[in-house]
Amino acid sequence: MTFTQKLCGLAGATALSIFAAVPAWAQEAAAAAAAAPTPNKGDTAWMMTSTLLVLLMILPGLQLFYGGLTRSKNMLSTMTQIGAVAALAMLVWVMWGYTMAFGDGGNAIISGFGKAFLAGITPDSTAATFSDGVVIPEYVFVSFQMTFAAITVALVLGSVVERIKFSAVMVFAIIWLTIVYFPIAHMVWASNGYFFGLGALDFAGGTVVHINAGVSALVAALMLGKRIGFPKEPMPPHSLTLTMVGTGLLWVGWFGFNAGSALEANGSAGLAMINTFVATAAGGLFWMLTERLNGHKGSALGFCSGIVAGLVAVTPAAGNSGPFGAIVLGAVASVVCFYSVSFLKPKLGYDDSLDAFGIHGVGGIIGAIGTGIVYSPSLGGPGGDDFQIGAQLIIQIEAVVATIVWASIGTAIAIFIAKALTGLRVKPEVEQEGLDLGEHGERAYN
Amino acid sequence: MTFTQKLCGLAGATALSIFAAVPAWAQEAAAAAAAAPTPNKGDTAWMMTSTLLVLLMILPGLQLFYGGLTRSKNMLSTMTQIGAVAALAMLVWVMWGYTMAFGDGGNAIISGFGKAFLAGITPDSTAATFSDGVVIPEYVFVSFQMTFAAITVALVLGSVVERIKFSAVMVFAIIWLTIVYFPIAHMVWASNGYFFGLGALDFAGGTVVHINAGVSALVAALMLGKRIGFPKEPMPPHSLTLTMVGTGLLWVGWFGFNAGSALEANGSAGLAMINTFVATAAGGLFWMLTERLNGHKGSALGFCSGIVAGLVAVTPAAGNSGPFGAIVLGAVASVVCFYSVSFLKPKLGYDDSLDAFGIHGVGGIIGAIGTGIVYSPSLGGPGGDDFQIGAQLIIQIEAVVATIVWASIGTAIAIFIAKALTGLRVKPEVEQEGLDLGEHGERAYN
Amino acid sequence: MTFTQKLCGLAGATALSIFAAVPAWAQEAAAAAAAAPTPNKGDTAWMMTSTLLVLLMILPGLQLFYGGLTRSKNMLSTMTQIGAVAALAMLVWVMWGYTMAFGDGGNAIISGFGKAFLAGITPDSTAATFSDGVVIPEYVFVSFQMTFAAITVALVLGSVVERIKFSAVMVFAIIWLTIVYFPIAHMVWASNGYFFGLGALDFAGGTVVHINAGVSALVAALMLGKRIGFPKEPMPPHSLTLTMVGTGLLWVGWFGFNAGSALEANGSAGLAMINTFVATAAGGLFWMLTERLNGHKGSALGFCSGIVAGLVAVTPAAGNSGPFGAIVLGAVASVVCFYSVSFLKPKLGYDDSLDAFGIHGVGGIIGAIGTGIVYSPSLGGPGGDDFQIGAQLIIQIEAVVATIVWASIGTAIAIFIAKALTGLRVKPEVEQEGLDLGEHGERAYN
Amino acid sequence: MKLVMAIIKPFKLDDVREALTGLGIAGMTVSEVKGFGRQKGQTEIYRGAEYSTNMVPKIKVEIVCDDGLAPRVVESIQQAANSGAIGDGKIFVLDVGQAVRIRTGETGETAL
Amino acid sequence: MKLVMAIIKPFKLDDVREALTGLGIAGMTVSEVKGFGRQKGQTEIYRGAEYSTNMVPKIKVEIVCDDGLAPRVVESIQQAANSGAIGDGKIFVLDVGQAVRIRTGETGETAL
Amino acid sequence: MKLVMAIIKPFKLDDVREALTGLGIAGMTVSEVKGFGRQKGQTEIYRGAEYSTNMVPKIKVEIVCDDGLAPRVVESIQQAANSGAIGDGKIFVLDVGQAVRIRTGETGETAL
Ligand SMILES: Nc1ncnc2c1ncn2[C@@H]1O[C@H](COP(=O)(O)OP(=O)(O)O)[C@@H](O)[C@H]1O
Ligand SMILES: Nc1ncnc2c1ncn2[C@@H]1O[C@H](COP(=O)(O)OP(=O)(O)O)[C@@H](O)[C@H]1O
Ligand SMILES: Nc1ncnc2c1ncn2[C@@H]1O[C@H](COP(=O)(O)OP(=O)(O)O)[C@@H](O)[C@H]1O
Repeated sequence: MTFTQKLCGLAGATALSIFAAVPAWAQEAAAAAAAAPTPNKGDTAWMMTSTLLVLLMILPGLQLFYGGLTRSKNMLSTMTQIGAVAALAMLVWVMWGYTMAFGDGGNAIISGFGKAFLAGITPDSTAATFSDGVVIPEYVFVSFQMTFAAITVALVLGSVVERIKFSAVMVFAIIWLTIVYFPIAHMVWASNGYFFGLGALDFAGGTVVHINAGVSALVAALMLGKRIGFPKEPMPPHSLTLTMVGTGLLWVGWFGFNAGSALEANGSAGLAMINTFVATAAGGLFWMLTERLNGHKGSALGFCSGIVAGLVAVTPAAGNSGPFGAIVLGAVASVVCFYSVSFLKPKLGYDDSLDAFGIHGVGGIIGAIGTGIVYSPSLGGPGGDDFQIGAQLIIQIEAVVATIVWASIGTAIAIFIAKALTGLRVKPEVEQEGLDLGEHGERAYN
Repeated sequence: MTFTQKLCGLAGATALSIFAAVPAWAQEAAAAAAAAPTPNKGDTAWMMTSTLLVLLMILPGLQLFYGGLTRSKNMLSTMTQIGAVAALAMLVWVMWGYTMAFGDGGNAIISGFGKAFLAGITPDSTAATFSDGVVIPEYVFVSFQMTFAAITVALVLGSVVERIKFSAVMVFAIIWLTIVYFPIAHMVWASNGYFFGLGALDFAGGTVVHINAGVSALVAALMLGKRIGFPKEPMPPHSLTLTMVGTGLLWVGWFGFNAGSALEANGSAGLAMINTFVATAAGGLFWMLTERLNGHKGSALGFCSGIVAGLVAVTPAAGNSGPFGAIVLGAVASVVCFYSVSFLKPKLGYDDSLDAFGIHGVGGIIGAIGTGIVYSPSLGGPGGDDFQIGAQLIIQIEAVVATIVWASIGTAIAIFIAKALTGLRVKPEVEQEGLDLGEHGERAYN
Repeated sequence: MTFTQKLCGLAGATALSIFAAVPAWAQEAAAAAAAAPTPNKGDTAWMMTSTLLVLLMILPGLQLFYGGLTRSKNMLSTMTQIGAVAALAMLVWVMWGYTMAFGDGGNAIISGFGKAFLAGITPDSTAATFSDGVVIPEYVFVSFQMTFAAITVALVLGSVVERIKFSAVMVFAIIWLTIVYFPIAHMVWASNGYFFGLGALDFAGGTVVHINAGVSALVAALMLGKRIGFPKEPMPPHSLTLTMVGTGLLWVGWFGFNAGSALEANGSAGLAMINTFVATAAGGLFWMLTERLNGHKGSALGFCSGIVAGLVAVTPAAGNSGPFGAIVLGAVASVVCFYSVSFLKPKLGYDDSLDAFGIHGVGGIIGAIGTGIVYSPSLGGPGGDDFQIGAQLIIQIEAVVATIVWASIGTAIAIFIAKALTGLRVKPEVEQEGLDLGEHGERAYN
Repeated sequence: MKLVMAIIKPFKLDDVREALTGLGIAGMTVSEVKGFGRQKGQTEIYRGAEYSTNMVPKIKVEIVCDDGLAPRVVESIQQAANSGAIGDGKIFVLDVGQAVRIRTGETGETAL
Repeated sequence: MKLVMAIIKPFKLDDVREALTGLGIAGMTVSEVKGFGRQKGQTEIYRGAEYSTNMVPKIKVEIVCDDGLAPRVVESIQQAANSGAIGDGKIFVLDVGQAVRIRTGETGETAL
Repeated sequence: MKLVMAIIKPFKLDDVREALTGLGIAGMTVSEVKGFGRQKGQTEIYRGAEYSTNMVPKIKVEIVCDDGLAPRVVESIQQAANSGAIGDGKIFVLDVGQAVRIRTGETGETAL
């Protein structure tokens, strides 16, 4: 059975599995009430904090990072799309998202529907962590994972802002979350998930969040078409100040992402923390350095871009690397993303407004594959003595390719439906005058 | 004894009780040193984090949310009034606020004065939580509750900015905190408090903070009069970008408010957390939806307003509701606040500059009353099997009405004194040119 | 042996000690693996949170606080210098910083080099706290202390922005951290450090961070020279709004600094927390009051400056004072800093662009010396009954003077080298047109 | 045709616009400027550095109208923008040789 | 010499600049203004408060050129800035008595 | 009366204002503009997208003065604003038909 065959099998199985999972509903809800160990309050405190850190990444972090890069006439549109899509994702999550990704039972692609509408969850329910006998309150786990879904769909918007309709964003989000995000989250993180079973390493969501969002963004941008005037007309960021603020908040919040993914307040979280510091620092500085080596000035936007590239790359590796492996990973991702954004994009000519693909997609791929390398104990990683780079690399690449294929197809479907229902793109006059006035009837600045 | 009589009795008793409480001073200080269980460090960590989250709501959260809505000539004035009033509240709190609200002894309206100037509190003192034998360091409890006092008085300013004197704000704050906030906080949260005794449900301060602030804001705005030019002259928000940033920070910080009010890092905090996510998400989206249904565009400011309305409404219900009860509560509050702000306010013609009443007051009332409904186990709430909606609703409404009356009278007194001492309102020229230059001698932007 | 002699001895010993420490390398790495008690997860959660709070102080806190005070043409330059220098400090920290400050062995001035490149540290390594048998994961301790190094070097930039080259900043940072920051951090905080041995009180880094940064800033500003047009040409802050936002974030983040320095989630952290609230509140209000007493309007920038002065002053005293001692300290520091910035600076005529010396230096000195007073149990401080103000004051002053001398000499060397390698200062045309375009090729606002 | 250029206080813009609409003026162009004159700005103090800004925010209104209407335009503005306080501003009148409406290419007074 | 002052739609600036460069115009000065005219602004609603802004963002372009070139400048702008929609703007032409290049002190048409 | 309109480099504004005050000029109006001319802007690069901005920030100063003073106003500005570098700007002089002080209704040169 070739890898391609496996993939097709997987994809085909989804439609089936969605239905197959439904009957299990009732029994599982009952099972959820079984006796469980008590959560440690230190873990609970840390996981609640981490959850809020991820929320901070979205509002106002990503809103500012993305918003600062748009033209002022589209500022509110960008911020509102991000905010509203995150809110929508939260509601979808408690309705059918959580159960699809982390409900009991199900198969390698999605879980059972027994926890739809959070059925059976009480303040006393608990969710398992990576350590035996260590649990956290399930509501906290639901919340933590909820913020991941919310930020991932918001990240996708980076490639389509300044021209996509607000209503199209809403429709797209519902479908995309359902057919792309929830299954991939299940496959990577659920104990019966497909990639999890393969042994793919993804500490905090390099595939689920970044490759997924980046590739989906590229597909969406291609289907939507370029902004009027791109690339002839200059479209400078209206406030790099705000982008820099967003960058800072993303960095701070990302520790919820990365160190929070340890699910405990322990040494592993500490490792994820230091890695998230140094990989990011390296990312920021190496982008500026690469600019210098290419004859430009080291730029503020370069620093910000490198910070994000470093963060993206270290995400799957956060608890799976030593600090110096992380530094190398951050630096390499930053340099490659620089070239992808500065040379590849202009060459290919697609209009990824805010480089969601060029940074999250490309950086995510480097991070996911690089994790298979830096995990090695010979490079200071936490892998066991029997760790084999070659074998792990194959698994990592499999997970990456599968995610790319799955995200591409799913996004195409979601954009297609959004187009059918809403028309997808604003009128040229609205695009000209700005989506703030045209879509929301307001100006960002008066 | 009718309800009105009870209220008058309560009010009358205050003057007396303030003095009656004083003699108890010495004895209580001694009692505070008694042996106590050791705080759990996870709880302590979470409560310190929660405290900071509430601070983040004020500076820079509320400063940005409110400031962005003012005209640029009043930006610094708005931010400085909020910041300075919060600072003042902190000093007042450690002097006589904490002891009035949470000191030992006292009566149903205020506590004893034994902890004035934090007398007798040491790093080893502890404060009780809702679980038997679970305590947190008292300094942390003092700090946590301090931020509640600080934000509540800052919220009131939303209706009076752009015309009230800085000095008037300072005087008002001292009096209002003393005669309105501290007694109400005591009545609702202290174990010997009046509403607490009645069994009123208020998880995180729907009455104490939001109804209280909203109603006080309305009274203050009415006494102060309209801004020159209102409503003829357009007064568009000078930076909805900043308002959106403030909204994000408010949401993030509000978890300190709501999940922090569990006083422990446990499943109840987890429930408050998920409710604060979904009620708010529903609030944001339903405001935009209501705008659409009224023939307008869904707006960025609408999204922000809905977020805050949702947050306000879920505050009393945070740990007293299931997630779907919370969603309904957030949605309903958002829709009602939309109408109150868009139709009721123009009709009544008062000038509540930033809609402190229209959102905090109205949303708070809906939340407080709604909590009596969603608490019901039949609606997924955590109430016991013997819970009776009808009886609880009466208690909730009693608490609401009493808070409204108390806040109105107290605010009237406080504004009256502030007017006598400072003149209350800036000169027309200063209002014309902006309070930034006139009151602070600076410009926000150069 | 006079105090001056001691100082020279200290300074002289450094060069030696740096090398002397090297041979110890191998043995110590081995020792680090010894059995250790398990970290409490509540402490770990709190320390991770604290670490992020300090990061929040830098990005975006200090970036906004400083950036808002510069002219818009230098906004990105200011933010990028702060961000990049922080990133650089993190990389230097894991390479040779941590081991120099907190490695095993070494002498009174620096530690051994056994932990260079974090050799021997694993997720299971732990670091001691102030309580016997209480430890936290070493990676968390490394991260926490890393943020202190990062913010301190960023603070220094406050006096030199708007004219110093980006490359000069990078070179300066590497040298300054190595010869100034790491030794002083070791002397104050390591158990075998010189000032630690003397018994100097510095809870969260009054000397290490603030006096150090402030004095270094002054020396750097003097060596660099004034901005073109200073003081004739008006150079008003381009956005006090952003400065106010930065102030709020600094305050929030500073709790990581101060309450985090307890290294545990306990009552001592709670004491540091309440002190950091009230000293700061007093600082903000007293600056405005002093403005009024000097015939000016109470200003927004005054409020912000007072907040920072209060924070600086309470830093060494955070866990070493009662709340009312902290209030006095914050108020005194605020008033003195007001005079230093408003009268002393114009008189002396140096150009400390953003008053890094006037606030961090002066406020730090007041805080460090004042800590020797408010520690006294007779003033509500946590000192033992045998505490003697006089003796303690001498120790405090010794530590202050030594820090001033060390920082001055080290800064002079670092600036000298930076000048030799990079030219230090941008060309007049670049200064005229702004460093954003000249150094980074971008504009902050389009 | 005449170009009437008025420098007024910002908060008077609405009154001026209404007065002109009353005259039948269908268009005008407005910009934010800073004025230097008898009216001095407020003194701003930032950490001890005192700036007596002598620049005061003003609004410049430009109206092109036919020669006959010009005196009435000037008069209306003078009345509407008058607050009696120093700094109320100035009105200047210049000759305009030609006017073109971009959309239609019409010229002269019909272009206004 | 003439001062050609054109009020155009912001997104037409690039086209106008190119058209003028084609004519050999070496310099111009541009500012952001707000226009009041037949074209009405969008209605903005903030929490129920409805503002029908009758001010629309426009760009003012000012070019000083010699008398002979002026008609062609006007024509080029009229064509480049034309989108056929209401609000395309106006072009006004005024007489200029003198021009000086600050750097060299040259005067008259050589100063342009 | 004359309208002297000068386009200068921003950092020269203070010098120009001082020079004019020296001449006894009591008022002027200042606005922020962008200039296109021989002086090219810096190249800005944002993630590989290169913009050679040909717009440079400038300040426009407008002074109305009586005919006799105009030449000296022009001369003072030319000297004060001169840095010898490309892009120092231009001075244009236009005729003004009428001037009115809004506060008092005074007209002509007494209005200035
Ligand atoms: N000679 C002038 N040329 C151009 N603008 C002027 C002149 N004099 C005054 N102004 C403008 O008119 C405004 C008002 O003038 P000012 O002298 O302050 O008060 P007033 O018009 O009441 O005498 C100034 O701020 C400036 O913008
Ligand atoms: N009489 C006028 N004086 C000065 N500017 C004018 C005048 N009339 C119109 N304008 C400017 O021209 C712009 C376009 O005019 P408008 O009436 O909206 O459309 P159109 O030019 O297509 O008829 C206006 O926004 C305003 O800036
Ligand atoms: N023909 C023109 N009409 C209007 N403004 C002009 C003209 N030529 C130049 N300017 C203005 O003068 C400024 C300086 O001109 P530039 O050609 O760059 O340098 P210089 O004046 O030293 O020759 C330009 O930025 C522009 O604002």
